[in-house]
This record gives sequence, structure tokens and C-alpha cells, in this order.
Amino acid sequence: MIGNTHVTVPGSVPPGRFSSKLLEKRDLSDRYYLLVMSRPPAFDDPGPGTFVHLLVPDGGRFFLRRPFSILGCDEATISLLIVEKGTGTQILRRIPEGTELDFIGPLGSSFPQMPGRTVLAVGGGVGLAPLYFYGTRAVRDDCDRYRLLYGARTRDDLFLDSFEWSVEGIAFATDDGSYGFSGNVVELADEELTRAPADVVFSCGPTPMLEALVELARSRGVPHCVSLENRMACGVGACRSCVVPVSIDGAESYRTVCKDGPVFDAEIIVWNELPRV
Amino acid sequence: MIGNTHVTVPGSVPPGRFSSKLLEKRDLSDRYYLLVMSRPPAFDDPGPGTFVHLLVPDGGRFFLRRPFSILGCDEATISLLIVEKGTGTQILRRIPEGTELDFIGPLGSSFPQMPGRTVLAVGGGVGLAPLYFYGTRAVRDDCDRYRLLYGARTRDDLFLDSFEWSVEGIAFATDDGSYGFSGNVVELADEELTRAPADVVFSCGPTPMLEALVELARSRGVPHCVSLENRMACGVGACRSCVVPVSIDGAESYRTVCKDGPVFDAEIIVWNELPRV
Amino acid sequence: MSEHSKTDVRVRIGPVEFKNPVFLASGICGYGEEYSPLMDIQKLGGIVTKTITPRPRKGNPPPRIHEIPTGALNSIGLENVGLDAYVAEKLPKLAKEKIDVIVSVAAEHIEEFDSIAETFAPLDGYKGVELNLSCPNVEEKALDHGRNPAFVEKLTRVVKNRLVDKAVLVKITPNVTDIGSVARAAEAGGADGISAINTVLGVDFDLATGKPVFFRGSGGYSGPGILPIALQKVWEVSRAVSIPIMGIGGISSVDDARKFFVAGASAVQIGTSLWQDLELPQRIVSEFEQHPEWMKKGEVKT
Amino acid sequence: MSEHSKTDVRVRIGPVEFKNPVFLASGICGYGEEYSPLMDIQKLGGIVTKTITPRPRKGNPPPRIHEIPTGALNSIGLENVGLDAYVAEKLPKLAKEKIDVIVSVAAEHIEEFDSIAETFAPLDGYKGVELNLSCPNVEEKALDHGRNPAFVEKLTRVVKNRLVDKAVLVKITPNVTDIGSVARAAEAGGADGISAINTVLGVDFDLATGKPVFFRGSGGYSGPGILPIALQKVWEVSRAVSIPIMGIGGISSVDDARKFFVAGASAVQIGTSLWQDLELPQRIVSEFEQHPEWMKKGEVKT
Ligand SMILES: Cc1cc2nc3c(=O)[nH]c(=O)nc-3n(C[C@H](O)[C@H](O)[C@H](O)COP(=O)(O)OP(=O)(O)OC[C@H]3O[C@@H](n4cnc5c(N)ncnc54)[C@H](O)[C@@H]3O)c2cc1C
Ligand SMILES: Cc1cc2nc3c(=O)[nH]c(=O)nc-3n(C[C@H](O)[C@H](O)[C@H](O)COP(=O)(O)OP(=O)(O)OC[C@H]3O[C@@H](n4cnc5c(N)ncnc54)[C@H](O)[C@@H]3O)c2cc1C
Ligand SMILES: Cc1cc2nc3c(=O)[nH]c(=O)nc-3n(C[C@H](O)[C@H](O)[C@H](O)COP(=O)(O)O)c2cc1C
Ligand SMILES: Cc1cc2nc3c(=O)[nH]c(=O)nc-3n(C[C@H](O)[C@H](O)[C@H](O)COP(=O)(O)O)c2cc1C
Ligand code: FES
Ligand code: FES
Repeated sequence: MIGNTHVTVPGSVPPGRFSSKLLEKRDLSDRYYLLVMSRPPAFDDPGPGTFVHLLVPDGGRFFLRRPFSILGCDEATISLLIVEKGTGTQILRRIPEGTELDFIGPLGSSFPQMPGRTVLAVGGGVGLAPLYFYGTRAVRDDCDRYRLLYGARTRDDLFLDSFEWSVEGIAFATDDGSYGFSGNVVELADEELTRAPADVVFSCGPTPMLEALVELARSRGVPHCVSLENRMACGVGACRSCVVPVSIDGAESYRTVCKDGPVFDAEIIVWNELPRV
Repeated sequence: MIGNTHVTVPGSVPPGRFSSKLLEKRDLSDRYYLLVMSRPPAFDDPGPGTFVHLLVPDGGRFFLRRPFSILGCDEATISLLIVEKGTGTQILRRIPEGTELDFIGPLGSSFPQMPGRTVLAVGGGVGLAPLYFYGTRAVRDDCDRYRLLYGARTRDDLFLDSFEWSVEGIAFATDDGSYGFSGNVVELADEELTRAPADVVFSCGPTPMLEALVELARSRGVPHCVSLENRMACGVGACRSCVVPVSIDGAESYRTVCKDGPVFDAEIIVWNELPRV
Repeated sequence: MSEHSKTDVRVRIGPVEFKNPVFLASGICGYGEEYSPLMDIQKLGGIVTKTITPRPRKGNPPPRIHEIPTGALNSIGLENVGLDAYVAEKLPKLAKEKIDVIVSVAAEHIEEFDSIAETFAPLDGYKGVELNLSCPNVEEKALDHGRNPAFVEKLTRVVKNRLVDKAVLVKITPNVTDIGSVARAAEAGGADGISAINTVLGVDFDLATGKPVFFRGSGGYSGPGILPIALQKVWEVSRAVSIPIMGIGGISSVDDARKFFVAGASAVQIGTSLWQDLELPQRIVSEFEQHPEWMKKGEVKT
Repeated sequence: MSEHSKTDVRVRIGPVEFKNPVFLASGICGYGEEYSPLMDIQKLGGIVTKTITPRPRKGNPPPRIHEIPTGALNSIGLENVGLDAYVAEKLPKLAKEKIDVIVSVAAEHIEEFDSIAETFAPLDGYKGVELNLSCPNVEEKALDHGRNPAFVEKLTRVVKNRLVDKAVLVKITPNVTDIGSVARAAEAGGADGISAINTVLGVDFDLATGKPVFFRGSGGYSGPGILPIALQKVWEVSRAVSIPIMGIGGISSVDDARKFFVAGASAVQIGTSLWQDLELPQRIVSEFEQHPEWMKKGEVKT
């Protein structure tokens, strides 16, 4: 182990509450779909890593909004990449285009700008969204070089035919070897870091993947920014529902994923006490 | 007052539980609509006055089924005449044709057959359904002569353009005088009884109307069968939710609308203790 | 799964064995006969019939049922045919239909409970009794008694002494600070099992009249909205006693039923949800037959 | 309706007047600042800030929130910044934003409550305190104390004596047999008002693990599913005391809020439903401004 290195994460900005229209809904694969909604004029330019807290439009039957990272945002639209998980994401997949969507955002912290530096971003599953968003903006000199590795179960989850991958320098890994690198995306990251070092690692995805990446980044002495998930209620830091354990200078406390995160310096997270979500 | 006269009401038959398809949904007026569903082969021939206990198909959000009198039943279909009242009847109006409907029935008692006798039937609002059903079957010699008076607020609620009135000897009354007899249907009944006496009065409709008819039938010494409404849960006489107060030979007790009723001899009902529904 | 490969899901409550752990709750299925055209009640573990009292009761004035978005409120007021008519008319019918019956009884005084037990002791055609100490819809002191551990213990002992070879269950109220102490009292009195929970006290108002929807004011809250409370109370009871528990309250799915076993129950009773889903009890039986491991009482250790 | 024709919907609790009867409940709106970008908190009657304790509390391990079909369970465990940080950092901010604040406080011993009151006595920038004697998510004895009328009376007196010109509210638990006796004790101790109810004890299990969804097991049940219970408890309290009541629990519509007034409340607090409907509090204010007669406490006689 080379050691723990820290990185500073940009904090969250005050969010707004919006109602916008579902413009497009597109199935990308069996489990993945894309929601494109109109961007309300007052919706602040979101940093990559921030998310929206979306009400499932079902007559008030769902008490908790659902958090989704922003996949893309231009002047007219906000896009989300969603995987069907439980009832909420099932219903969202079924609502017709034109439906009004009630959400608050942008919420939470962003992946930091790294001017002049090289970034290796590692995404697993829907963890792709914020890293992809960063990638589409990296052209704006957020960093010098941005390599994005995306790992999925199988070729179908790469939706190569249904999605225009508009990020340069992306490489794929599939668990079953049906496309790209055969194996875990962390193994691919290991190879990549050996081939060409990076100044910082960004990551988002399933907890076991993130834990493996923590080890990898530490062993290479590279700082590591991670985006975490947790069950949320308010989404704005008020209810203390979504906390994760952190340790800073030896002092243990809780930080909210919705407001202090979702993007954290991986080194402050107490990984073995993270909740299952 | 000439005095109280009793009449015997046919009891309920064992019901079944069915799933059938919504074949047709037709708006009859602002508030009224017609549901036609497929008749399951095992669905017993229902007596006029019996009802079905229908689950509002909304993902289990409604805990109580809704009772609706049978308006018509032929070999292939069962029809219901429904007025939009609250959320349940609103949602029923919105479901698409083809939807599976879960119901139990036929439930409850029927209006009695009166071979050789003349019947004056008085319906107010959706109280029309069972009396109309009786009328369409009266040709089968259930009675000698069947006159049906239907009272509604206004011409629109007579849906003269959207419904094929296939009962002979029907007369209409509207509160606002926009069609037929101008005034309350009980006043029309009074006139009718003066014009041509009847052996029995059947009635179904709002409680104030029924109470007025009780007075009228008593004053003419005519027996009177009434169909009542009440809030229901089980629909089969098990839970004792839907009781109404009756007095038989001076002994007060409760009878269930779902199983002992909905059709009762009007003379046993303790009218001033009826619940508001 | 064929008839033959069905697994054993029998459940024992005191001296009595039931064919499976799924019952219909008291007050839901009347005296059994009403639902027989609609479902195979014989295939259930049994039914708990409507609570009967020493004398017939007229019950509360209507309206008696009120739907809310999370369940229902009721104010039946223990309308029932009374002990004599039950024994003469209802019980024989159930026995003829081969339905396994638990007789629910309530009374005001220990002496009355004793005489009910005395009436039932020589009878056949039922497998157990459930002492309903928890109906919120009556004026009498029964509910207060049901909160008093000393009374519960004494009462249970009196009844159990007369019904040695029957399952004696005590149905306790959730409307109490410490349900565990009431359950412990029942166990100490010799109860074979605890039934929990009865309805939760609740009220709703009609904004058009400015009055409660029920004549008597408050009612009993049942259905999905009480599920987390019922699980909580069963869990508390299971830590307080070691006799079997019948879990009741808000079950509207197979998963809901499973959760009661995790909470420590050995059987479940279906109430309010039967009104919308007549297949639910049989579905729970079938799924448990395919997964008998779900019947393991208490938390599954991972 | 124009600004000018707005009717008077002020509500008095003890020595303090609030501009209208709609508040955000403790634990929902943090220390106020979090929601200020999203709503005009100034337009509400006020907010009850997250319960603070003498020292900061870390709270319970995550997960802390669990959605169920009829509401939510939470297990926050009173995480808070502690008295000192609250007084130094949170309160001044709220005062600057002109938000009317009720400070929620909890402690284990009467002495601690006394010293909290002593701290607040000379301070400005808040209109009242709410003594939280009812949080189900902590190990300490506070909850048991909250069920003990003698303790409640003594505690209330100690605090009220120090905060003569503030509104002193006592927030009581529904998880008790006789909520009226606890409310009466608070009134006897000089409380200016009762806040009812806090969350209802509940639990849910994760069938994949066979364990409760929360580390600590049980949690607090809130949201629409507790509405009939909250109305019941407020109605009981209103028959027990004559001081104003803040009705809390399951309010998700203007009509729900109205029902609390029928039950006897003089104000309401919005909790869980804020998460989905950020406009609800303001909507209630507006509708009550148009119908001030809805504020008439108690059953409307017809
Ligand atoms: C900051 C953040 C960003 C996210 N970004 C994305 C994204 O871009 N695309 C995407 O598909 N998913 C994303 N998720 C996960 C997504 O929020 C959950 O998959 C979704 O809430 C599941 O809802 P459900 O009703 O389908 O599942 P259910 O399991 O039925 O939900 C039950 C409850 O658990 C909560 N829940 C379940 N899984 C999660 C989870 N992983 N994280 C948080 N809450 C959860 C739900 O919100 C709900 O309250 C993100 C989560 C967080 C915290
Ligand atoms: C035997 C019988 C026959 C009926 N026949 C017809 C018919 O042919 N056509 C028709 O339109 N209506 C009929 N009704 C009334 C119909 O059942 C109610 O209008 C309907 O249940 C209202 O449901 P909702 O969800 O729209 O109203 P809501 O007011 O939202 O319902 C709330 C609850 O009250 C119950 N409820 C409300 N009004 C009534 C009522 N009048 N009677 C019984 N329960 C009520 C509902 O079932 C539900 O449980 C009949 C009622 C009975 C008892
Ligand atoms: C309409 C109705 C009547 C009831 N009558 C009785 C009764 O007579 N005796 C009894 O012990 N419980 C009675 N209960 C309570 C139920 O048996 C059960 O304990 C409660 O409804 C909770 O279960 P659920 O949520 O599945 O309905 C009644 C419940 C309802 C809804
Ligand atoms: C996440 C959460 C945190 C809460 N924290 C507190 C608290 O710190 N102090 C308190 O008195 N009540 C607390 N409560 C209880 C609420 O103030 C309120 O009494 C309860 O949620 C019922 O109202 P509701 O159904 O509108 O949510 C909390 C509730 C929730 C859901
Ligand atoms: S969800 Fe409320 S603090 Fe994060
Ligand atoms: S609705 Fe159950 S008895 Fe009539």
C-alpha cells in the first residue's frame, strides 16, 4: 500500500423544486432505460455527480422520492439513466411521455474539476450516469485527460445499439466477456493504471466494486472520489436519513449522502460500516 | 292511513367469485355511465334487485369492494348503471375496456315475482337499475302489469339519446321539469296510484324519496318492497357491517343489506334510524 | 407441485394440531357458512368465528364500516347470536363442513367466561377457543380487563382448566403500553397461544357534519396500515412468551404473512384483506407448502 | 384572494401568538436552513426544529429510513448538533431569516431539562420550546419517562418556570395506554400546549436477511397510515386538557389537517408528507385563510 491520499469535493448548491415534462422515454436494454425531461429555465447548471430527487407520479402512493444522478443536461433537457430495481423504477418506466414530473435538484456534491490532470473514471451499472456526464463535459477543460471505464454484466447492458455513446476514450468490460474486456471493471482499471497512470480515480457503482477500487487506488497512491448511494427521504440534508459513516482525523461521524455527498473523498468513508442499499 | 301491509322478499342464493372482462363502457350523461362486462358461464341467473360486489381495479388501493345493482344480464353480458360518486366510481369510469374485473355475485335478495298482479315501480337516480332490470324481465310473466316511474334531477340524467330504453310503460319525472312530469317522482307515483291502483309498490332511490313513498304506500294500503343501500365490506353477510334497523312484531334488531337485503319489505324498516350513506 | 409432494406445514398449538398455519380472523368470516360458497375453507388451518358473548348482542348502530386510504375502521360492536344459538345452530354446521374451528368468546366477568367454558367443555366440533380480551368497540369493561395482567392470568386459568384438550388462545389488544406483560400473564395462566393483534383504536371525522363517522365515535383500525404495528407487537410478545403466537394485522400478501413468522409467530390470521382478495389465504397456504422453511419461527440468522 | 382580504388565522399558545396554525414537525425540517431554498418557511406558523440534546448525538447506524406502502419507518436516533452548537450556529440563522421557531429539546434527567431551559431563558430568536418526551428511537429512559405522568408534570413545571414568556409545549407519545393522563400531567405542570403525536412504534423485516430493516430493530412509524391513530389520540387529549393542542401525524391533505381541528387541535404540524408534497404546508395556510371557521376547535355541531 502506498497510502491514503485525499481530494476535495465541491459542495452542493441550493436546489430548486420543479415540475417538468417527460419528453422521451427510451428502453436501452432489458433493465435500463433513459428518461429525458424538459429542463426548467431556473434549473441551475448541475455539476456532474449531482442528482435529482424525483417523485414517482402515482397519485401519492410513494412516500419517498427516488434519487437519480444526472446523466446529461443541456439547455432544453435533463436526462436520467435508470435501471429497473423495484416498484418505483418499474412505474417510472411505464408512465407516458408528456407526464409532469415533480423533482427537486440539482442536489448534492459534484466530482471535482481537475484542470491539467488526468482522470480515470470507473463506473459499474447505473453508476455510469455521473461519470458519463463528467465525460461529456470534460471537453470544457475540466481535466486534461478523461478515461472512462464502464463495466456491466453483459453486452446487452452496454446498449451499444440504442444509445449514442458520445464520450471519447471509453472502454467497456463485461462480466461474461460478451464485449470488450472480459471480467470485472476493477481488473480493467488495474490494467489501465499500469498502462498509463492517472492523477485521480473517480468511481460510482455497486459497493463491492467501490471497495475493490479503494484498495486499488490506495495501492497506487492515487486520490479517489467516489459517489455513494443510500436510502433518502428529504434529499436536502434536513432529516438525517441518508447518512454514511465517515472518519476524519480519527473522529467518527455521519455525513449525509444527499447534501454532503453523494460524491465523497473515498478516504473518509468507513467502508465496513456502509449500509446495504 | 289505511295501514301497514307486508310482502315477502325472495332470499339470496349462494354467490360465486368471478373475473370477467369489461366489454363496454359508455357515458350516458355527465354523471351516469354504463359498464357492460362479460358474463362468466357459472354466474347464476340473477334476480332483479341482486347486486355484484366489484373490486375497483387499482392495484389494491381500495380496501372495500363497491356494490352495484344489476341493470341487465343476458347470456353473454352483465350491465351496471353507475353514477360517479367518489373516487371508486371515478376510477371505474376511467378504466379501459378489456380490463379484468373481479367481483362476487349475484348477492342479496330480489324483488318478488307477482304473477297476476300489477306493480308500480318507482326509481330515483341510480335506484333505477334493479327496477329497470325487473321491467326488462316482466315480459316473462313475473307480474301482470309493470309500470316504471323514473325520477331524475334533469333531462340530461334521463340519457334519452344515449340509452335504448327497452322497458314498456315507463314514465319520467324531472325535478326541474325539463322532461316528463315536472316535479318529484313521488308526486308522480301519487298521481299514478290515483289514476290506476297497483297491488304492490317497488322502490329504490335516495332515502328521502323512499320515506315519502312509505307514507304514500301506507296511505293507500299497498304493500311496498324497497331496495336499500349501505356501506359494505364482505358483501356476504359475514362481517355485519351493512346492517339496517328493522322491527318485526315489535322486536328491534339489525338485518344486513348485503344478504337479508337489499330488497326488504318496507314495513319492517325502522326508517328514522337508517344510516346516511 | 402435485398433491403428493406437498410438504408438512402442520402447526401445533397446545394439545391441538392444525393442518396449516393460515386462519381467518374473528369477525371477518362470520360463523363460517357465509364464505363457504366462495372458498375452500376446509383447506385452511381453520377459522376463528365471530366473537360470541353469553347473550346475543345487537351491536352498534350503523354505519359500521369506513374505508380510509390505508385500511378500514369498523364499529361493529360485537353483534352476535349469543352462546346458545351458536352452540345449537352454528357449530354443528361447521362441523358438518369439516372446517376446523376456533371459537372466539368474550364476556365481562370471570364467572361468565367460566360458564362459557363449561358449556363448551363437553362439546365436539371445534379445536380451540380464542378469548377476545381486546375488542375496542364495546362500552363494557372487557377492554380494560384485557389490559390488566392479573385479570388476564386468572381468566385464562379458569378457562384452560375446563378445556384441557383444546387450544386456548388469548387475543390481546395493541392499545396498551406493554403488551408483553399481558402476554406473559396469559402464558402464566396456562394459555396455549397468543393471538395478536386486534384492531388499533382510531377515529375519522366527517367534515360535512363535523362529527365522527361512527355513532360511537372511535372505531377499530385494521388493514395494511396497521401492519408495522402488528409486527412490532408480535415481536414484543414473542420476546415475552414461549407459547405459539398467531400473528394478525394488515396481512395483504404472502410476504406480509412471512414477516409475522420472522417476528416470532407460528401461525397467521387474515382479516380485512379478505374483503378484496378472496384467494389470499389459500395462496399463503400454497406458498408455505412450497417453502416450509418459512415457518421457522423467529429471526433467520444470516 | 388578495393579500388584503386575508383573514386572521393567528393562534395563541400560552403567552405567544403565531401567525397561523401550520407548522413543520420536529425532525422533518432539520434546523430550518435546509428547506429555505425550497419554500417560504416565513409564511408558516413556524417550524419545530430537530430535537436537540445537551450534548451532540451521533444517532443510529444507517439505514435509517424505510418506505412502506402506508408511510415510512425511521430510525434516526436523535442525531443532532447538541445544545451549544444549536445556540451558537443554528438559532441565529433562523432568527435572521425571520422564521418563527419552536425549539425541540430532549434530555434524560430533569436537571438536564432544567439546564437547557436555563440556557434558553435569556435568548431571543425563538417563540417556544417543545419537550420531546416521546422519541421511540433511543435507548435511554426518556421514552419511559414520557409515559410517567408524575415525571411529566415535574419536568414541565421546571421548564415552564424558567420560560415564562415562551410557549412551552409537551410532545407526548402515542405508545401508551392512556395518553390523556400524560397530557393532564403536562397541563398540571404548566404546559402551554400539547403536541401529539410522535411516531408510532413499528417494525419491518427484510425477508432476504430475516432481520429487521433497521440495526436497532424497531423504528418510528409516520405518514398517512397513522392518521386515524393520531386523530384518536388528539381527540383523547382534547377531552383531557383545555390547553391548545398541536395535532401531528399523517397529515397529507388540507382535509386531513381540518380533521385535527375537529378532533380538538388548535394547530397542526406537517411531517412525513412534506417529503413528497413541498406545497402542502402553504396550501393548508391558504385554505385556512379562506375558511377561518375551520379553526373552530372541537366538533362542529350540526
Ligand atoms: C445519489 C444517488 C444517485 C442515484 N442514481 C441513480 C441513477 O442514475 N440511476 C439509477 O437507476 N439509480 C440511481 N440510484 C438508485 C435509485 O435511487 C434506486 O434504484 C431507486 O430509488 C429504487 O427505487 P425503486 O422504487 O425501484 O426500488 P425499491 O427497492 O422498491 O425502493 C424501496 C425504497 O428504497 C429506496 N432505494 C432502493 N434502492 C436504492 C438505492 N440503490 N439507492 C437509494 N435508494 C434506494 C427507494 O428510493 C425507495 O425508497 C441513485 C441513488 C442515489 C442515492
Ligand atoms: C345494494 C346496493 C346497490 C347499489 N347499486 C348501485 C348502482 O346500481 N349504481 C350506482 O351507481 N350505485 C349503486 N350503489 C351505490 C354505490 O355502491 C356507491 O355509490 C359506491 O360504492 C360509491 O363508491 P365511491 O368510491 O365512488 O364513493 P366514496 O364515497 O368515495 O366511497 C367511500 C366508501 O363508501 C361507500 N359508499 C359510498 N356511498 C355508498 C352508497 N350509496 N352505498 C353503499 N356504499 C357506499 C363506498 O363503497 C366506499 O366504501 C349501490 C349500493 C348498494 C348498497
Ligand atoms: C369488521 C371487523 C370485525 C371484527 N370483529 C372481531 C371480533 O368479533 N372478535 C375479534 O376478536 N376480533 C374482531 N376483529 C379484529 C380482527 O379479527 C383482526 O384482529 C383485526 O382486524 C386485524 O387484522 P386485519 O388487519 O387483517 O384485519 C374484527 C375486525 C373487523 C375488521
Ligand atoms: C425522519 C423523522 C425524524 C423525526 N425526528 C423527530 C425529532 O427529532 N423530534 C420529535 O419530536 N419528533 C421527530 N419526528 C416525529 C415527527 O415530528 C412527527 O411527530 C411524526 O413523524 C408524525 O407526523 P407525520 O406522520 O406527519 O410524519 C421525526 C419523524 C421523522 C419521520
Ligand atoms: S435524505 Fe434527508 S438528510 Fe439526506
Ligand atoms: S357487508 Fe358484511 S355483512 Fe353485509
